[in-house]
Amino acid sequence: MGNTITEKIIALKSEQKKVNPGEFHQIKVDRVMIHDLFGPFVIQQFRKMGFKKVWDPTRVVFIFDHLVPANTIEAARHFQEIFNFADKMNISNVFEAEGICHQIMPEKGFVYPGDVIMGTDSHTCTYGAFGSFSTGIGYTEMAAILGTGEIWVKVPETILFKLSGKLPSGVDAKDIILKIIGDIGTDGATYKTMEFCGDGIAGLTMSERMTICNMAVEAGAKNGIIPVDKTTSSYYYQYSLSTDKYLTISSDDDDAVCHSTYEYDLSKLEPMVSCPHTVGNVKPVSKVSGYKIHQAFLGSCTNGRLEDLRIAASIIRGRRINPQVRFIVTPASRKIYREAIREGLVQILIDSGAIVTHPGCGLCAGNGGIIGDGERMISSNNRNYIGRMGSKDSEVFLGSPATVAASALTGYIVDPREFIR
Amino acid sequence: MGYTITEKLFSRVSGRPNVISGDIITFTPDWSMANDATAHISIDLYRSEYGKECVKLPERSVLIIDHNVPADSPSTAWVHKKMRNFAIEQGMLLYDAKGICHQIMIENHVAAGQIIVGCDSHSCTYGAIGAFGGGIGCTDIVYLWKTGELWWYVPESICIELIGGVKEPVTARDVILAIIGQLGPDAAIGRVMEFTGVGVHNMSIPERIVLCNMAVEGGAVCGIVEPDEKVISFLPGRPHQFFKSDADARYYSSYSINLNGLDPMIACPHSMENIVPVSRVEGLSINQAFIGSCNNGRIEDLRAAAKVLKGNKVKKAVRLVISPASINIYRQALQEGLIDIFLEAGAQVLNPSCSTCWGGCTGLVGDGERLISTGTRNFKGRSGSHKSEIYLASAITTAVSAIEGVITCPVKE
Amino acid sequence: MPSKRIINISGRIWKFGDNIDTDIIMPVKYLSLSSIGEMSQYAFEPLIPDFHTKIQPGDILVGGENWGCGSSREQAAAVLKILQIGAVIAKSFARIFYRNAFTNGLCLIGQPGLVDSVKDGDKICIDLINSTIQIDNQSTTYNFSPLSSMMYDLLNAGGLIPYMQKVNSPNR
Amino acid sequence: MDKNNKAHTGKAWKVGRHFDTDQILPSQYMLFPTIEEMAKHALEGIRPDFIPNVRRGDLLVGDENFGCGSSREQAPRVLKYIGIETVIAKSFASIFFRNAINIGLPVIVLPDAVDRIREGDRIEISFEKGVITNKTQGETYTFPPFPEFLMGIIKVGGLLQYAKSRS
Repeated sequence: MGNTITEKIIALKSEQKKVNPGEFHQIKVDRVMIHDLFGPFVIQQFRKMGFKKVWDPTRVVFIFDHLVPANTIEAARHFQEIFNFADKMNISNVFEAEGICHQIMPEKGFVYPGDVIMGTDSHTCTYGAFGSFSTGIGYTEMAAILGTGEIWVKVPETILFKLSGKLPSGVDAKDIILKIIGDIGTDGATYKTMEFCGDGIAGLTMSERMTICNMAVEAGAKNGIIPVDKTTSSYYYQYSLSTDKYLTISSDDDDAVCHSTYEYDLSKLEPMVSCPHTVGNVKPVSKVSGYKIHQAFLGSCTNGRLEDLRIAASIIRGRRINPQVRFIVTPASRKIYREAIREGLVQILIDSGAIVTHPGCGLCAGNGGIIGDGERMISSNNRNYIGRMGSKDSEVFLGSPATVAASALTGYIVDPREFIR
Repeated sequence: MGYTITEKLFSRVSGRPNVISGDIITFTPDWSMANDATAHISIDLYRSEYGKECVKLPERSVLIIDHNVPADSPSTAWVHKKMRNFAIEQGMLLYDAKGICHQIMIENHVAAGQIIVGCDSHSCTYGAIGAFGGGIGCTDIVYLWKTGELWWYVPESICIELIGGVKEPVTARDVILAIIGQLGPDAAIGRVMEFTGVGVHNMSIPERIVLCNMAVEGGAVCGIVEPDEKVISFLPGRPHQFFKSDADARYYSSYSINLNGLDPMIACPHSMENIVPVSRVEGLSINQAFIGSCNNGRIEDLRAAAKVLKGNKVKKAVRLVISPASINIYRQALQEGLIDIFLEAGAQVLNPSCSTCWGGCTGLVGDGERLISTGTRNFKGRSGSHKSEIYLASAITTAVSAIEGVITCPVKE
Repeated sequence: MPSKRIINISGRIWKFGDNIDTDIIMPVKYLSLSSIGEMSQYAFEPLIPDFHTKIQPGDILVGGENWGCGSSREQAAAVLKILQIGAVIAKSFARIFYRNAFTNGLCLIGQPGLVDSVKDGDKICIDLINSTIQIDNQSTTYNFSPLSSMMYDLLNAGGLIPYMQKVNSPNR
Repeated sequence: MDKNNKAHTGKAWKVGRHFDTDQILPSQYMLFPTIEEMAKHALEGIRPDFIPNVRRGDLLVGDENFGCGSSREQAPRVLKYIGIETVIAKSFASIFFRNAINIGLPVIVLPDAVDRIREGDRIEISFEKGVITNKTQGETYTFPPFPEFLMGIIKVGGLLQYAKSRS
């Protein structure tokens, strides 16, 4: 009997021949990511536990993204405490205002297929796009890993999503994952793995795969994962990253046992939006088109990549956003920001009336761009909870970069397909 | 008896000949401006006093959202919404997240010969164009919206003659710091700083803007420079009326300042009383550097900073925060490749806004931190924590210090 | 590590709906405060302002599906512990919250059947040995799946910190 | 000053030179929805003892350049809300001065009084007579009357009331 990719990685890292869903295992961690918001808490717990040394400083990455630029006096204390700790522990991987953690981790070469990566952020599941087993944990557990290099896991059951066909123009990866979450619900995959496979996935870029795995947690999943293929390896060449550590876990065994299987024909998909106030409240955009919006946001670890900015710019080029709408664009990393400048995308966005802010979590972490009572926003990020990005009496709709850009132009939620050139 | 430019400007707007300092006049300003630091109070006041009644001169009333951009909290979002609604309802001009109010006013409205009032102390900036700019409060602007008029004590003027000039890396920023350092932060209380002499006439308009913008830090109501041809080429096509002070105009006092050989200057915490040459405080470690504000966030300042930063990296654990003063400046910097230079050097490039200089929203400094800034003020807690220190210097000094990680004088012995 | 094993948890009920997310339990704007104690004053702020003044130690929270969904912020579990919440019973839990709760020594019980038949203020008793729940004035006994030994160990240790302290203790 | 121009007695709070608007009310609080909420943070950085102890009728005694800095009318407004009777200083920043007059918070320029008054002195002020009485030290200081136009604004309680009184 075969195993799923996730089971194989857990077996490998727990030094077992085979593991089965439901079993508890202690596994070795390849890399940890800690962001600025929780850094001081991890450090405090680490000390309380009585540890003196980090198990392996080269495997620890600190990223400042939630609190940059500092919008509170407290933020500066977080930066200082992390710098001091990193210095003392000989941790050299500290990235300040370089971009969002989940973008920086793969970009800087900290994510490899077959790796176990733990992060103090729920969207750590993003790295499944690279065939790694990655998930979010709390700061106390992170402290324990810093001390021991290990963590306990319960082997998750796998839900298989077989995607076939090619996405129609104007429909993208965000629409796929929104559609899936709408179907299975925000707890449809709780404690399970969402494994995405099929020729539909093979046709997607790494950026698109990251969007899909990023939102696995929004269906409650422990992790999302995609088999490694040529697209995966070409990413490492493109970013000139070493492939020494590249571990190919053979893809899903045909006889692996899955909890359940879903099939999607991508060619039949239409643009989707997630309506207030839960990510699971997903509808085709046509059902809410015409809703007036006050703000549009393009950014976050879900959809702040170069491809997303390209989509938005191609829709907006030569047009002006609705004067009643604030359009905030936050590239996911400094690298992306610079590439977007070189490609002229930033110029197009600025000329249309958009505000481009420094790379970071930005609005998605409640930082700059908060909307007021009775206001409505269309956003490319991953959560639309009450009060996450505005007053309790505001509304957030989640959509693809194309839907966000097209809606910013019209001033109301709109199907982007009519704006594709 | 002669008159100062200021007296002549007030004479024009009040419609009374021979207005002199000390007169209290009522007049209609050419423009009024309010921003999101205080406009919510004004709008609430207006609504509670006058309900839905129309503003007298909406076409001359400007609202600008620049201090907290993008909104950082539900209460800020609420302030912005209030301003947008009021602007639409009253037919006022609204600039939403387009840049810092004084830069926006100069780019779009201010003309030589005008009197402009703004609910912001740095409205004194407009003197660089040969206009009078004065800061007012919320009640003032509510009264102005309602009646179209304002009361004003016509101020006396101080004549500050600038002799000689400065050369890079010494800038107009160092000049105004030196002037305030020499005169003291209260030398010009309630008066106008009128800059005269070759030193100022050789300056470009952006340099004069730097000078006049900080007049308020010397206590002045306004900083003013006699307008010349440079004003016309700086604001092509904008109507203007030139006023000049008479040779026998009366000044409260006069100073003469020689700019030749001036050192780069820096204002140390926590007041403008502590202005010294940068070399005096060299080597102090910094946590953050800020380039921006209505004083030093223009393209000339960004170019100067980029020249220093190109090919260099900001020191580890130092944050360099850069915020162009307006979206037009941002665009210009983008086209000139400056934004990319900043990003490559490791700076955080913020969208145009008051940011660190105003300390209410973004780019803040924490307890025990030291900031070097091109902002306008070094008051305790101005850019964040009350337990932080702010040093004010030029864009060049700030950029050099960001690379070194310590306060560094750009001129080496 | 406390020597006594936890056998029973009893307390008064607070009822909540489905999808109680971490932004409700602990809004992001308070996450950079310097202590969990300070943060706990803002627990549930979007839903129940001043929650911390309204609860009593030992109170039990009862929710619907997907309790604790959203971010990995451990503060959401830690504030409940510091507010001395006895346990949380829900139809289902989001997984990061689940881990974080036991990491902090906070007991979570998944019991879909009970949730709809209790109301605010009911008194209940959870028996961790027999995996049953008894509600005052109701004859029905509700069963739940026993806690895994990993969770039960963490609970009895008082969380992962005391657990690790023991590992690092020189007397070991 | 109350409507009857009756004299009050209050305690003097002394602050230093160049007492700026950021000290009176830091930027972070300026966008709070009401003056009442802002007022809780008045002087908090520099005089944390102020808010817990200040009483209606107390007065601030500044030095040179009181209220320098920004044009924020929130600064005099929080002082007035708290019940500060007046501010006495050697000189005032011009925008603070006009803001104070406009909201009906009379401010007095009197360098001699500033040098004599000590922290905590009991002070009584008669605006009508232009006399400051220092009850603790048993001294009086006189100040020149406000110009007629400004007195007109102060008397009716501020600029907006003045606008009403004229219409």
